[in-house]
Amino acid sequence: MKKLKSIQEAINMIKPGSSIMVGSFGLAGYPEKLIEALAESELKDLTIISNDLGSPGIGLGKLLRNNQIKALIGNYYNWNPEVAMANNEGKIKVTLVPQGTFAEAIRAAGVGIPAFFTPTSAGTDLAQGKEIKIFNERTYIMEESIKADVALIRAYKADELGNLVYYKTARNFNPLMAMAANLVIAEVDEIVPTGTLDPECIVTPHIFVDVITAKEGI
Amino acid sequence: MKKLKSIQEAINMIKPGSSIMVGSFGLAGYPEKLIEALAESELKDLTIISNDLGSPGIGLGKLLRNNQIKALIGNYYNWNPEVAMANNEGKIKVTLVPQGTFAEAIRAAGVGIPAFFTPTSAGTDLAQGKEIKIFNERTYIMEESIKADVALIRAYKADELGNLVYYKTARNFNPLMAMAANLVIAEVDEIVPTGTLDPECIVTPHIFVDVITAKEGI
Amino acid sequence: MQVISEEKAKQRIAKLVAQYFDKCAEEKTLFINLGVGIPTMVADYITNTNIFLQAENGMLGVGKAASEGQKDRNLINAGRVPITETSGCSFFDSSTSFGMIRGGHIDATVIGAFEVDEEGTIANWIIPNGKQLGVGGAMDLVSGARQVIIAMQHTTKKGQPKLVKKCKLPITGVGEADIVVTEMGVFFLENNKLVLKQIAPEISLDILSCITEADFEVSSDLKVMDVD
Amino acid sequence: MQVISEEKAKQRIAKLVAQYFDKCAEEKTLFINLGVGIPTMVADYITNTNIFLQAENGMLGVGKAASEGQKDRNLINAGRVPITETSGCSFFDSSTSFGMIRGGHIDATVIGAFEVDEEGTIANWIIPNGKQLGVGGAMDLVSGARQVIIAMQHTTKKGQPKLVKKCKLPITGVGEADIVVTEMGVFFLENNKLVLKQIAPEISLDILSCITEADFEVSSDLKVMDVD
Repeated sequence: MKKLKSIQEAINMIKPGSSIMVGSFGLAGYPEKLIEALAESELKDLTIISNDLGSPGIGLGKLLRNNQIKALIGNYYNWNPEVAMANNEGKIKVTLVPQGTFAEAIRAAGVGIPAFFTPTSAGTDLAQGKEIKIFNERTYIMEESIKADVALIRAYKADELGNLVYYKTARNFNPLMAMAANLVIAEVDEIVPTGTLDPECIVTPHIFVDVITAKEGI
Repeated sequence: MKKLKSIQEAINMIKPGSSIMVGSFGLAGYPEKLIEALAESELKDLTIISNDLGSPGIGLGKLLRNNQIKALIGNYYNWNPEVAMANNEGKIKVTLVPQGTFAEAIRAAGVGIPAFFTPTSAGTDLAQGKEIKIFNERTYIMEESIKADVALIRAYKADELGNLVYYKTARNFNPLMAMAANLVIAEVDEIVPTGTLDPECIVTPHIFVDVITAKEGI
Repeated sequence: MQVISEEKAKQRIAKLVAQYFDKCAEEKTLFINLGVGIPTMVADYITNTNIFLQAENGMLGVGKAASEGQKDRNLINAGRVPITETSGCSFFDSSTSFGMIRGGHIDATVIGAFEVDEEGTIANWIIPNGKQLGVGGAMDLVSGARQVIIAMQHTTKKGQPKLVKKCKLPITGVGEADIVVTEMGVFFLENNKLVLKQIAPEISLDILSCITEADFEVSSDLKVMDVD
Repeated sequence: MQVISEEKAKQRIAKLVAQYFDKCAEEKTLFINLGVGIPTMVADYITNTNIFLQAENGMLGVGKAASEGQKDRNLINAGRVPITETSGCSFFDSSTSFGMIRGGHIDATVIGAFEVDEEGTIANWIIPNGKQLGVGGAMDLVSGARQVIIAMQHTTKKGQPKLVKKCKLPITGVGEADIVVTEMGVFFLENNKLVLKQIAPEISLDILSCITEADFEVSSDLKVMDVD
C-alpha cells in the first residue's frame, strides 16, 4: 500500500524543470486534482507533453496562465488560443507532433523502442530535418520516442497494487504515458480491493504505476 | 452476420503458397479446428508465421509432417525437434526472430509502421546483415514489420460483429496477428449477441476481423 | 458567387458524401473517420447500418451526438462533442486508435480543407502566423485512411477558389486526396487528374470552371447532383 | 569435479538467487522474469511477498505451478508449465509483455546459460548443428531486463568450465550479465570485471580458480554461502 499517497505528497515528488506527460484529450480524462495542485505549486520551467492544453485558464490551461511552462510537446492547441499567443511572443517553445505519431512515440518510449518509421507528415513542414527512408516505394519519416520525467495520468479505478482500468474516451493517452515516464502518478476515481478487477480487463498492469492518488483524497 | 462461416468455408478462402500467421504459444491459444482443417486440405507451400510449431505431429506440427510448409518465421522450435531436422535437411527455410521482436514486428505491420529499432540481438548472429543505428550511445537493430496474407487466430468469445475477447495466456500473439494480415479468420469458443461484451474489455475491435468461425461448428 | 446559402451548401456536401458511403456499404462493411465541421454532419445523413464510425480519440462505434441530459464529458468524439455509444462499440488507447488509421484499416476519412490542388495535395492544418496552432490527427488521417474524402465549400468566404492549381498554404499530405466534394461539384482524383463526376443543378460547366482554379476533366458520365 | 549432487547444486543456485531477491525486495517492489530450468525453481524459495513474477507469454502475477486437478492448458508460463493465478494478476498480448521487458520495467531476469565470459557476454540460445532451433525471448530478456542474473551449474556435465574467458558459442547478448550464480560461487560483474562475492563452503579459492576458466577478482568482503 506504499503506492497510495495524497495529491500533495504526489506533487511534492516532482522537481522544478521536469518534463511532465499529462493524459487527456480536451477535458476528457485529465488528472484534475493533480493539475490543480500543480497549478498551486511553485514548480516552474516545466515541459508539458500532452495532446492539447485544455481551454484558456481551464485544466492544463492554468499552468500557462501561471507562467509555469517553458515548453510544450503536443499536437492540438486550437482549443486554447493562449498557446499560439505565448508561442508567437516567444514565451514558450512549442513542438508540434502529429497526433498519431505523438501517441506512437510515447508508446515507443515505454516499450524500449528509440525510433520508428511512419508515413505521417512525409513531405510536410513537420518532417523538416527528420531522417527519411523508402520502404516499398513509399517515403517514411523516422520519429524518435518521447519520454518524460513524470507522467500524471487519470484512471477510473485502481486496485491496491496499482492495476488500472479507464473510463470510455477518458482512456486516450493515459495507458501509453503510464509506460513512458520515470515517475508515474495516477489519479483515480476509486480504489478497489486487489483481486476485484478482472485480470482480462486490466489495461495498465501495476508494474507501470508508481503512485496512486484518489481524486477525492485519501 | 456475413462474417460467420464454417471452418471449411473459412479454410477455402486460403490460397496455396500463402503466408499464414497463426496465434499460439506452445499449445495455448491456437485455432485447433482451423489447423485441423488446414492439415486436411490440399494447401501447400505455406509460409507459417508463429511463435513455435507446437509439438511433433500435434497442432501446427501436423502441417510439417504433411509437407505443407515451405518456410517458417518464428522464434522457438525446441518443442518440436522435427523442425530442426527439416531445416537441417533443407526441406524448409526457417527464419528465427527473437520473440519480442517477432511480437513487435507483427504489431508494427498492423499499425502501419514498416520498421523500428530495438536493442535486442545487437552483436549476435541474428543481427547479421541488418541495419544498425546508435541512439544515446547504445546500438540498436532496425527490424522490419512482419505481415501475412492470412491470420488464423483463436479467441474466447466473439460478438456477432466480430469483437473479440481472449482467455488468460491463450491471448499471446492473437490480438497482434488480428491486425497484421489481409484476411483475418478467428476461431472462437462462443459467439455471443452484440452488445453483451463490455466495450471497455474488448481486446480486438471488429474492424480487424474478417471471418468468425466457432470451434464447435455453426 | 453564391447560388445557395452557406447552411444549405454544407448540408448538401454532407448529403453527397453520405450518399457515396451508403452506396459503398451495399458491398462491404465500412469503417469511417469523420473530421470536425461539415464531415461531422455526414453522420446525420448516413442510412446504411453497415457503416461504423471511428473517433481517433479512442472509440469505434460512435453514436449520435448526446442530447442535453445524456452528456458525459468523458464520452466525446475528436471534436470534443459529447456523443453516445452504439451496440458493439469499443474503447482503446490513442496508439491503437491511430494504429487502425495508419495501418490502413479505416476505409475512409472525411475532412475539411483550406486548399486542395490538382494533384490531390491537401492543405488543412495551419494558416501561418494565425491564432491557431495545431495539427491534430490530420496528417495521420490523410496518409493512413484508404480513401481521403475532402468535404469543403467550393470557395472561401471571400469567394476565392479552394480547388487550386498548387497549394500555397503548408500542406497536410502530398497527393492524398481521393475525392473532393463541394456544393458545386464532386471530383475524383483519377490517374493524378481531377475528374468532375457530378455538378450542381444550379450552375453550368462554364461557371464551374470560372470558380475553380484547378484544371479538371469532365467525366463522360457526368451527372447532375441528386439533391432535394 | 562434483562435491555436491546435481540435484542439490540446482536447489542451492535457486536458493541463492531467491535470497538475493528477498533482500532487494525489502527496499522496493520487484518485478521478475524467470527462465526455464533452474530459474523456475527460484520461485519456490522466494519468501518476500513484494515480488511479482512476469511470464513473457503474457502474464503478470504468475502463481505456483498448478496441481494435477488445477491444470488449464491455456494458463501456462513461458516454459509451457500450467501455473496458477495470484490476486491482482493480469493478462496481456505478447507485444505488451515484451514492451515491459524491452522498456526496462522488469527489474531482473534469471536465465540459464551454456557460457558466460569475463565481460558478461552470454551464450545460451543455440549449439550449432544441434537438434535445437530456437531463440525464444532470451535475447529480448538479456537486453531489456534491468538486471540479468545467470543461474547455472558451475561446470558442464563433462566437467568443462562454463565461466569462460571468451564465449565460443553463438552469443545471446554482449556484456549483459550482471550476476552469475553457480553452486560454487556468486560473481558480480563490476566495472567490467567478474568479482567473487560468495564461495561454496565445500571448496577453497584455489579449487574454484581451477574449475573456472574466466579470471575473476575476489571481493574484500568475500562470504561463504549461507546454505543449509
